[in-house]
Parts: sequence; structure tokens; C-alpha cells
Amino acid sequence: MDLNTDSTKPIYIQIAEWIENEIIADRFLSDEKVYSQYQLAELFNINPATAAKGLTILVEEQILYKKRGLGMFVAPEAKNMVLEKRRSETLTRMARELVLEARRLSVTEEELIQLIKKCEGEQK
Amino acid sequence: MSNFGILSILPILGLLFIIWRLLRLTKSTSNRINWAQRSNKWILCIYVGVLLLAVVVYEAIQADGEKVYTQKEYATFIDENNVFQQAFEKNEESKFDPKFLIEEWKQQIEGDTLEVILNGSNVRMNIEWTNSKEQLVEAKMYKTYSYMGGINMEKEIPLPTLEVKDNQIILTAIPQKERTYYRFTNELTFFSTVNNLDSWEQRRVIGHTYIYLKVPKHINVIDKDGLQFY
Amino acid sequence: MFLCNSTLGEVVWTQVKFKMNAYLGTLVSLIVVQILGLMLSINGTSSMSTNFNNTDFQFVWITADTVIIFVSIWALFLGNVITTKGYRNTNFSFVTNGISNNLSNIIVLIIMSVFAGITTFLSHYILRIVVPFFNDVGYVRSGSIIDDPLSSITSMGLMVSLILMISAGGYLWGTLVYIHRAYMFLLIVLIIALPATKTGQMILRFIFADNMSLFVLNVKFVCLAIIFFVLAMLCSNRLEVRR
Amino acid sequence: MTVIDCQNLKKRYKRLNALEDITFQLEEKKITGLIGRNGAGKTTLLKILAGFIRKSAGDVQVFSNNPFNNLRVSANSILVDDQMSFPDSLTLADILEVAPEFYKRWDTELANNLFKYFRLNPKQLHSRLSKGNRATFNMIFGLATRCELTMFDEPTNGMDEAVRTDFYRALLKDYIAHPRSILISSHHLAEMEHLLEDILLIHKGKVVLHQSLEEVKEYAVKLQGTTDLVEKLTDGKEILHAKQLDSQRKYVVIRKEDVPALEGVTIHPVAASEVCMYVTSDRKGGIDDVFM
Repeated sequence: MDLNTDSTKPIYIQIAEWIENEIIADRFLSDEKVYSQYQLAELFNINPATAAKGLTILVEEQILYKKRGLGMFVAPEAKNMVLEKRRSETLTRMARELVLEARRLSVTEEELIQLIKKCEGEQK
Repeated sequence: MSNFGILSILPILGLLFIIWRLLRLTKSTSNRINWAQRSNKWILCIYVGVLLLAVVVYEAIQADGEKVYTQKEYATFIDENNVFQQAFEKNEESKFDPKFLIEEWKQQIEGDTLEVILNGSNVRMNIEWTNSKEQLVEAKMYKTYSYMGGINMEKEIPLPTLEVKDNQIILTAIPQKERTYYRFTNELTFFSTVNNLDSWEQRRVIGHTYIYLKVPKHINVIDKDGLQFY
Repeated sequence: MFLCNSTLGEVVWTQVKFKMNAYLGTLVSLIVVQILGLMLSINGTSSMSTNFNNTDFQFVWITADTVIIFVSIWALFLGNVITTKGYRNTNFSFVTNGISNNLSNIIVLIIMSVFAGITTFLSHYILRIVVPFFNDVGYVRSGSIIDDPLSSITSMGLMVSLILMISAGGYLWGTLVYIHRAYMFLLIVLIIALPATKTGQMILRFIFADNMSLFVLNVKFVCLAIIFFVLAMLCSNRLEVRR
Repeated sequence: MTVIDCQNLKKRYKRLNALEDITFQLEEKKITGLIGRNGAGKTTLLKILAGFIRKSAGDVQVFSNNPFNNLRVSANSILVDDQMSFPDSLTLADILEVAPEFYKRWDTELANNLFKYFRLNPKQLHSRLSKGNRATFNMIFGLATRCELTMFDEPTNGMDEAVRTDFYRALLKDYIAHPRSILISSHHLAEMEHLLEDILLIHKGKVVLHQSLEEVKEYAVKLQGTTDLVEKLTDGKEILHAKQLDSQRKYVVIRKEDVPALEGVTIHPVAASEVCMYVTSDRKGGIDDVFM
């Protein structure tokens, strides 16, 4: 897995998102230990402090919890919390961008809804 | 002196330059041929080995050479030479050290003259007049210690030949000879001004050849060259 | 944070081991210099002829004099060269500071001077063996080490201290040159000025000539070496590594 | 604990002021990038920290000691640069053999493994290595000392792309295994910024920035839009960099905290290396202005 160092997103956020993705994909289960900052640093070839920052964000959001001397563990409700967060944050943001771009291209609201429905249909 | 000082530096500066070049050369060659440290160590070990071997071998073969005397021995040599010389001058034959005696002759001569002929020979001669009425002349040849540069010259310097013929004593020097000696020393002649060094002067004892004649009083001794002592 | 504490003694000792290993090549150049000196003294270093009883005697001395002159110049360059930029930089690639660098250099110079002095002393034993071999002349049994151990040791010590003094001079000179290039000419001026001026002659006479014994000369050499080393250390203590 | 503490550090050479005024503190066990343009004083600073040269004024403390001529600093720090030299009489293998005597924490295994990995010839002499191989060897030497303060001055100069990548990876892995204070100077920030925790940006002998890498990345943004709009938006603000893209569009780099919330312009992130470049730029324009 490669990080996008040129992206707008700071690396530690990308690390946090990667862990979230792993939780969603059930690769990290509840109350399981996640990678330490050093393992993450080695995995992504980044400074351990940056990796630690990513973990700290997740601890602050209570997706992970710390066991003193043992490391970071996935909170029991982590998966739901991540999904909830993604819905509220990511989806909202993407919708906002969509609306903005549609306005710029003079796409009407009707047309936009049609487009979303069409995409929905394609995915099925 | 100051001019001489400057001149004496020139060869040293030349030498400085040569050795400097040499060091540069060895450095650059050792760089080029990737001289391993091990070969350096080997060279050093072999060299030191050769040096030590040389010392041991020298100790073994040096028996061929002449003995070198110590300073004390030299002092006694000089003393003994002086004692002999004084006794010789004073005609005190009893004090002559018999170890210096080399040859002696007795010769009956005819007539009342004795002629001494020296052929290029450098000897010291002294005559003791005896009261004897006979025609008998006694001659003795002595030689005192001679050491030069550590060599015992008694063996090396050929004696003049002495011939007693009728009423003539002919001393003939042997023909001119050349001898070369090699001498090694642990000391540096560099610092020879320091007085306990092995300097030339201190290791030289010069002895002489002495002829001592016992001649009856009634015999005239004729010497064209003039005798040293009477 | 765990810091290693190396004592000065430890570092100096390690540096000495390292330098002895790294500068081994200079000892090989010493051998070359000695062999060159030996080759030049194969016909004798000085000779004396005298006539005695109609016989010409020629005495040819074979001593270590020529060799020691060569080795002295080697020592001058040795002391000089280990202060140069290249050597200094390589030393500072490893743990060291100014003092340990100086001390280890000095110890290396002492070790090398002892080696050079002893081998110079011994080197003319090669001539003792080789010369009679090639020349059909008489040679005098001359004092060997066993005959006169005391004077041999004095002589050997004299060579060691002479070489040490000269290498110390070279070291001081090199240190000064490292501080400023203009000092390069100081030694050349000194070499010319010492024998040429009255004071210079007096100094030289005081050192080399006016001695009660070889032992005093030896002590003078060692003292001079110490003075040179101390001066070099004082001069270089605030010196920067120019890499 | 503080590893390096510089207070108003100055270094004067005969004619030029190499370091004007350096004040910073380096905390232990961090990888810090020492960034600056050519002639900014990076090498001078590193040499002072390594104890090779003397400060002219101010105060410098490494492990709470003045590093110049200090044995304790020398024993616990190493400066790896391209002027590092070893005696010509020693082969590379010999050098690796003597090094543990000097550096007590020398990692023989790491040194030998890296040596083999990079296929260096043990019988080679250091002075006859190619530039890249010499840099590689110096890097191996520097890593294997495991000094508490390890400094690299332009370590990747001369290395090819693959070796650079390997070098950064090796540095990171060894750092993770044995955390210590590492200071790397480079003008290629982009290729090593993922390794860094902090950035120390110096310019003309002064510290410009000393922040974590993430902070530097968020230091500035690029506004791009029509010239009129962009100029109106950035009026009165500190412009780090500006560039006319064509007759109508322009972009301007400004501090992130100055960003106005307005439409009509697109906001782009600015990479850390670009931030460093803009912050240390003396010219308001760019090279393009020369050719106007």
C-alpha cells in the first residue's frame, strides 16, 4: 500500500483512514490489537512520529483505545463509528462537491438526481 | 665560516628533496598497487629478521678479525711504551721489557770502526759503550706496542731488515706497502667531539723500532745520517 | 539517552593502535631510506690514511652515519606529514579530540622513532657482513653489541633520541604550517640561519658539541623533543578540522 | 532531553558570516531534516555540532557540552559527509574492522549486511571508490556507529535512484530498531520528507522554520484563479510566491492562516519542499521574470 505524499491530506490522516478502512473491511476486529506506530512506520516507510499521530487521531475519536504497555486496540463499536463518520463526513463532503461542480456546469437539480439514480442503477 | 655554513647546507637541501620525492613516490605507488597491510607487515618482519640475523652472524664470524682493546688497555700500552722509551734513552738496559725484544745478534768485527748504514729506515738507536777489549758487538732490536685503529701493528708493519756484515750494520727498510683496513663501529663519528667517543686519537698507540748496540769503547761508530742517541 | 563515555586514555590507546596500523607504510619507506643509506656507505663513511714505517695504512670506517642522516630526514618528513590535512581528516573520522589526536600522534612518533633508531643501529651490521664479503681487505674486529653492551645501548639511545627530536621538530613545523602556510619557510630560513649566524652557531655548539658525555647529549635531545611536542600541542589545541 | 541546544550561534569566516544567528533546540530521538539552499550554512552548522570547527559567538551545546574538541561529543556523534576520509593504507574491510574499537555501539552485523547488500568490494580503498559507492560506504559507516547523534550532510549525493531509496529505507528501519537523534541535511526535501519528523529550515545563517513536517505542509496554500480576483483576495497579505500562468490566470502562495473563504479560486496544497523554497526565496518573482 502506497501513500499519496502529494495529496492535500496530511500523511497521518491517510494513515488514520487506512486503519479505518481495515476496520471496515473487518481486517481488524473488535478488541484486536492494531499495528504499533513502528510497524506502521515500517509498512508505509514513514517516520514513526507521523504514524503515531494517525493513531492518536483515532484514539481521540475513540475508534481505538490504548492499553498501557500493550498497544492500541480496536474499540468494540469501532466499525459502526467509522461507518457513521464516513457517512456523515465523507459522503456529505462529496455531495457538496458534486453540487458545486454541477452548478458550475449548469446542471439542474433534476438532472443531477437523475444522474445519481442512473449511477445507482449501474452499480446493481 | 658563514660562507662555508651556507655551502654545507646545499647537499643537505638536495638530500631533503630526494627523500621527499622518494616518500611521495612510495606513497603513490602503494596507492596504485593496492598495497595490502599484510604485505607491509611481512616486509617489516623480514627486515627486522634480517637485521637480527646479521647481528648474530656477525658475532659468529667476527673471530676472524682482530681484537679491539679497551680504553684501559690502551692506557697501559702507552704507559709501557713510555717506560721503555725512557729506559732506552737512559741506557738502562735492565729495565727494558723483554717482551719488546725481537732479535739479537753478536758479531765479531775487524778493525776499529763500525759503520751504521740506514737505508730509508726509521729506527731509534742507542749505544752502550762497554769496557770490553774484544771486537764483539752486540745488537738488539726492540719494538714497542703499536696499535692503530684497533689493529695490532706489530704483526702488520714489516720490520726493517738488519744485516751485519764485516764492520757494517745495514738497516734496510722494506719496500713501500699499502694496507687497507675496514673498521666498523657502533658509534657515530657524527658526535666525535664528545670525549668518550671512539675517536681516532684515543685509540692510537705508536710504537717504534729500537736498536740497542753494545759496542766496546775502542771502536768508532760511524754514521753518515747521524745517530739518534749516544 | 545513553551516552558512551570514553576516557582520554582509552581513546588515545585506540588511536595509537589504529595509527600504527594505518601508517605502517611509512615504516616500509624507512626501510627503503635505510637501504639507500647502507648502499651509499658501502665504501665507507670516513677514512683515514697514515704512513708508518714505509707502509701506507688506510682505515675505512663503516658506521651508521650516512644511514642516520637519511633516517633523520625521513623523521623530519614523518613528523611533518602526519600533521597534514589528509592525515588529520582521516583521524577525525573516528572518535577523537584535539588532545587525544596530538597525544596519539606523539606516541606513534615515539614508537616509530624507537623502531627507526634501533633498526638504524642494527642496519650497519648488514654492512659488517656484506663488506668483508665483497672486499678483499683486512678488517678489524670492531666492538659488537656483546663486546661493549653499555656503549652500544648508549649509541642506540642516542640514535633514538636524535630521530625523536627531529621528528618532533617536523611535527611542530607541520603544525605551524597547518595554522598558516607562511610558516612553511620558517624551517628553510632556520636551516640557513642556524649555521650561518653567530648565535645560530652558538646554539648548535651548545646542543651538539659542548657535552660532558653522550648521556648529556641524549638528555638534551629528549628535552628538545619534549619542548617541540609541547609547543605543537599548545599551537594545535584550538585548531579546527578543515574538511 | 535536549540533544542540541544552540543560542544565537554565530560563525564568521574571514570575509563571510556563515552563521548569523542560529537558535534552536533539538529533542532526542527525532529525525530532523536540516533544509536550506546552497550556502545557507548547513555544512557549517553540522561541523560545529560535530566539534570540527569552533563557534565565533553565541552558545552551542551538544549533550550539554561544547562540542569543539570534546571527547564525549566525539564519542557519541558522527558526521557523515562527502569529505569523510580514511587512510589509504586501510581497505574497506580494515576500516570496518577498526571502527568497533572507536564506536562502542558499533553494529557489526548491520555494517556487514549492508556492505554485502550494496556489493562493495572489501579490498577496495576508500579514496578510490566511485562517488556513489563512497557515499554508500560513508552511509553504512554512519548508520553502523549507532551514535546517539548521527548527522548526515547531503548523504545521497552521488547515489543513484535505487540506492537512495534503499538508503532512506535502511535509515528508517535502523532508526525504528534503535531510535536516536538523526539530523539529515539535504536540498532534496521531497525525496526524504516521509522520513522526517521535524524540519529545521535555515537560510542565510538564520533559522527560518523549526516545525514538524506536518506543520510545514500546512504552512501555506496556493490560490489559483483569475488575476483580478486573486490579487484582490491576497491584497495586504504576505505573498510567499506568485506566478502569472497566462494572461488571465495567476496563482499566489500565501500563509494558510491568511486564507479567505471565497469562491472563484481553487485552493491547492503546497508541498513541504515548495514551502521551504518559497520561504527562503529572496526574489518575489521567479526565474521566468528574468526572461520577460
